[in-house]
Amino acid sequence: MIRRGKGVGCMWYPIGFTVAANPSAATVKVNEDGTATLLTGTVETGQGSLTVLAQIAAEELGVSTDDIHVVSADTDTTPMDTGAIASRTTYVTGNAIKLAAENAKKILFEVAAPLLDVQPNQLEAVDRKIQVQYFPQRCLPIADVALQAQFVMGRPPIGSASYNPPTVGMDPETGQGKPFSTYVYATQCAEVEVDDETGEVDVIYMSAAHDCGTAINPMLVEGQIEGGISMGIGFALQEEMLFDDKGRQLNPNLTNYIMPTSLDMPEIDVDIVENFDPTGPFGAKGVGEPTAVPTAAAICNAIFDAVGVRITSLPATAEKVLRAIKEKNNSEQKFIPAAE
Amino acid sequence: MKPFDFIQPTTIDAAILALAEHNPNVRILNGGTDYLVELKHAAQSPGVVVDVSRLQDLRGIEIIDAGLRIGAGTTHTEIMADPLVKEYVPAMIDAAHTVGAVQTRNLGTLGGNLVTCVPSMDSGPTLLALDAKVIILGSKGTRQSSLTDFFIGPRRTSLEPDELLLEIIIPKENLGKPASFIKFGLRKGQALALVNAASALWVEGNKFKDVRIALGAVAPVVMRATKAEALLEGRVISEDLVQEAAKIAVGEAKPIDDFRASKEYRNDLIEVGTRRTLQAALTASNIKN
Amino acid sequence: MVDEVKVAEKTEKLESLRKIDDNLRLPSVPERIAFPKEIGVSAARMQTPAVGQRATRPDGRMHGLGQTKYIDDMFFPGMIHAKIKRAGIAHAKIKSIDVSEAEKMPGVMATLIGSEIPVNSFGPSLQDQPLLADDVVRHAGDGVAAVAAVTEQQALDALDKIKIEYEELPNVFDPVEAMKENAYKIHNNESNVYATKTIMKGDVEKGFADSNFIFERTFTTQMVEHVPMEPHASIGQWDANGRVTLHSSLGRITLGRADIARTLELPINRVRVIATIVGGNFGGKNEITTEPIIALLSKKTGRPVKCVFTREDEFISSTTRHPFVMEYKTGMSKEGKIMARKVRLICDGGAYCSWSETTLGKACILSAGPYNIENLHVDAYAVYTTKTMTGAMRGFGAPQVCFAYESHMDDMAAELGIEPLEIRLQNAFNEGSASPTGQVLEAVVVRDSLEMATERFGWKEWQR
Amino acid sequence: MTDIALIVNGENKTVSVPPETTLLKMLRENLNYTGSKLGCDVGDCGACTVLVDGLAVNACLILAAQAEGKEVLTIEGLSTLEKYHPIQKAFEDVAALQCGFCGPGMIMATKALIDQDQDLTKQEIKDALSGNLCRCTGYTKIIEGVVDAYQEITGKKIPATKPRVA
Repeated sequence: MIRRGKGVGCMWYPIGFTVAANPSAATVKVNEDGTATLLTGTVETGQGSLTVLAQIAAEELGVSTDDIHVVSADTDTTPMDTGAIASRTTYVTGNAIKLAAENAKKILFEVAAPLLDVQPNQLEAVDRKIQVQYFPQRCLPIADVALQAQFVMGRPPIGSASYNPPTVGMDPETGQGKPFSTYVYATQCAEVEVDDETGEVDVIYMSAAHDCGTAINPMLVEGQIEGGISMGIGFALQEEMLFDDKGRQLNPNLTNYIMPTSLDMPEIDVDIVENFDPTGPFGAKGVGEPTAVPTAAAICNAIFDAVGVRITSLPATAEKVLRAIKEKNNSEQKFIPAAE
Repeated sequence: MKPFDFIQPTTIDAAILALAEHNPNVRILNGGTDYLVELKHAAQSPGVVVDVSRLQDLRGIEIIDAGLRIGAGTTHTEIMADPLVKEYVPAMIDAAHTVGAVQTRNLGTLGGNLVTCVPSMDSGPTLLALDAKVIILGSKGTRQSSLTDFFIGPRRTSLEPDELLLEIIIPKENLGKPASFIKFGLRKGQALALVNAASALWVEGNKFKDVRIALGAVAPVVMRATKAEALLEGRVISEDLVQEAAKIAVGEAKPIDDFRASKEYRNDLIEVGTRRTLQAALTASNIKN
Repeated sequence: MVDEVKVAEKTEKLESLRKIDDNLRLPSVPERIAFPKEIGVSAARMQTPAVGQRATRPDGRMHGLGQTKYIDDMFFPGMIHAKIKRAGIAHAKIKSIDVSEAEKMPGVMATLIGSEIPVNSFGPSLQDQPLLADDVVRHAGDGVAAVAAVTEQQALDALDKIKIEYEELPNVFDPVEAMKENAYKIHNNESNVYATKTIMKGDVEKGFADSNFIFERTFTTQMVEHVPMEPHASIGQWDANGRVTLHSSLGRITLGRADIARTLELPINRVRVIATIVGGNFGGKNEITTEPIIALLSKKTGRPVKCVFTREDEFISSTTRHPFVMEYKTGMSKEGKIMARKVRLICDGGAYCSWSETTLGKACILSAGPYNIENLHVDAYAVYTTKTMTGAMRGFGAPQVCFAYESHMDDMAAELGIEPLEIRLQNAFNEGSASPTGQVLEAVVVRDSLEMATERFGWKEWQR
Repeated sequence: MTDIALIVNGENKTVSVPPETTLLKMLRENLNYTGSKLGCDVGDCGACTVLVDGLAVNACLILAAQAEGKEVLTIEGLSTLEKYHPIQKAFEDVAALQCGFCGPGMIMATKALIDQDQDLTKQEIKDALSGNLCRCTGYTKIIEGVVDAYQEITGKKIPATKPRVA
């Protein structure tokens, strides 16, 4: 018989390394037509970080994402970066890029200010223009300013900067300290169907609400969450490296190491929790890792809700679930008083 | 892959000649979804590989006097799309559908699945439940074999190195026989069977007739649960009887304990699989009538 | 039955194909690179302000067109292929390695063993891992020798000819066993425990004493592989100035470069790492693997050397997710407030430290969950075992502890008769809550996320 | 060595390779079509999916010689200089691909599916892609991309999945 259940899993997760320095540096070069090139030492590993970082640089310079070209991942040409790890790219590298773009923008403002007859601190960069705050009618195209800066003033608008999240070391005895600059929060809910004769668990639906501060690119945030859920489902139900008694892996291949296929994925609804972190670039934090964190918890709680068994050892394979169901049935039978 | 000599005959006769000439250092390649994997891991070259994937005569599905003939080189995809299969042996479509994924089914052949003879093969149980025969051609001539005789052990069949599996025939009397296939794997897509099962039966009046139960991945080769069949034969159909047969089937199987599943769990699946396929075959029978 | 017509047609077609191509055979015609000349850009990429836009990815377009060059898609003139011999034995002393037969195999251009590597150790926190084991093998996937040959198959064939004499050492697979005093010490240290973390907040014993109910449960999790679709790959090219350029699937190039320079005893400016695009990381490509090995093979042969992991290499020799044993004890008030929690975490650290220390630290801090707990005590241990090493993987210990604390939460909710959502809302962090390490938390949205996810789910209306 | 004559992406080719060469190896190394990826080499991951005479197959599980005389279509043959293929466009628009390694295989499997010209459901799409493993996306946006491409190419609609609790 198919039994349905619902479960919830809630989590918190930090951004960046635990106490240890994990800096990023960046350089933003504004070209003479107002487009820009961004140099970063981070590596695109699929999450779309280069697009998100371009969006951050673009926002700071008041241009569009497409106006930014990103050069990355070459130690000879790009500045230091701790790398695509610890959900830190948007927050740490993003902050470095925002600061670098700010420095390049400063040059543009200094060049534009006399042309617009104001002080540099009265200017803002919006819609590919450098304009006077609260008096946007007075403006210059960013391209004109960049050209002026480079060829007339002899000041190429290039900015470099670095960022390292501020932390406070942990007390070795008590662990008290401020190991991370910021955290994100998330909840996922799972609906499952459990076949109580075979123990097979079918995750049919998941909802996920994740905080990532400002979502720089909601489409890519959704992609991270959906991908994290698939990894979470594998962790919850299927995946396990198995070894023989000599310590050699029994399933070192994708035939026998069971990871989710398209058929194993549920329908997913993703919500991004509105939040703004003042320490992040435009309020952003990160989303990479947390997406895979609460899935197994939500699924196991849904199994518990469906058939009343608590799986304490992952993965919750069909075999384990069935064994737990049988044990539960046996122990319940034992407690039935003889008189009844 | 270790180097080998490669022959691509254009006729069946040429293929048989090539097999005879290079016997025993010769292997047949068709879809390759299993054999190429084996070759990639092999420590030794097979010598000569004879590719029969171009032989059109090995393919095709048609009704002949003896029953439904399926060429050994017919792919799982072709089986799934075939109107004759759909009409006469729809359980084969369910079985073919569970073989690997689309890419595997487009290359993999029914004959290849049988010849490879892994205990968890997905084509075996349904064909065994329908008493399918195989036709084999060798340099000494043609022979016919039941699947029970054909399957010898894990990755071992009665096929000699110089023989070619030509076709699979589902006997005329079993065309349209209500049948059902089920497979339990570790996930929904691209799964290897932990246990698979097929049942075929006629209903005469309110009684079971000619019940066949076949189980896969529970013994060295795909097997019949003959005691369970015998229990049902000629008896009045009831849920309890089906349940009892399923329990008996468990006793007949000899599943292994491995990292994919324990023996105990496989036994549980045998019981559920036997029961569910019998029930589904009964339902199919009701719909038919 | 033979369909003569069909066969004939086929042959004719083949012949005509051959003839047409004869004309092409002499001058080599470069392959057509098929991409549309003019593709527009999505509106979202053109928009200002840029933040918040669903901007499409320029790299995504390249992926879809098949134009992205991953490491394995790069070929350099004269390039040869390297393969790594794996120990296949979990724990043993290496008595001798003989590569002489392998060197005589067809196509083989060079071999490399651990003792030829200038500094044969690396690791992000403890440098306890050899690039190629030269003294002791500590897990079955440990590399013991490398071969560079003209073709991959030749390199593989040569691996079989490498002779290694081992003296088996005791295996320790279970982290709990490995912690015991009498357990065999895998790294000759005083203990197999190589990292410990503690968090103490409030007074746990008093908290338990004040509780109405005490719940205890032990949870365990398994070893998991990252399974990036692109296996680890790198190409090394040594040049005349003694500089090495490595195209690599490494996810953190700056620190990787430092590790590579250290192992090769080269100044950092003589190492260039180019990562292009990584075909999936998830933490698994945050460490160097074969880069120094192929750098040295390139130096030996004067050729570009490529090494691509087989899927099996990927499983047995790259890092994995830590299995955890998690003992939870929680005191609850009868209203469902968490009064105190004590947690003991044992993290199976595998054969080498890798990112275990970081994983342990995060797991330790996060193990209480996003809940206000005044009295908390967490002890955490990372332990060597003779299994595939465990390292960074998406979540650094968080999925493990989250599985434990959230399962535990529902257990307690069921016992106390409180609805799972309610018990969470009752205990969740608020704005300004103090974390287990005493950090004041800001912009806390645990409750918002709980409410949003459950509302979207239809939690309250949901019927079985 | 065997001489193999075949059509790749609409062009006639003759290649001379050892018989044990897989179609994948030949495409990547002899013809420089590196769009098809080697992810597992045993037909589990689908990253090497190409079309042979219109059928999706794992190029790692077919010998080059078995493709003789056949028409092979790889990811490089999908778009032309003039036209961006709707599947590739749909995948780009919804950010279906993340690391992209599974992408060419996914797109070729999708092409084979849509070419069959049948009325599709979401479940059938999932089934058709179950031979292509992806670790980044959870398949969700990929399926979204397939749905968009299918609707764009065929003008048909995928039946909506039934809504959840009211």
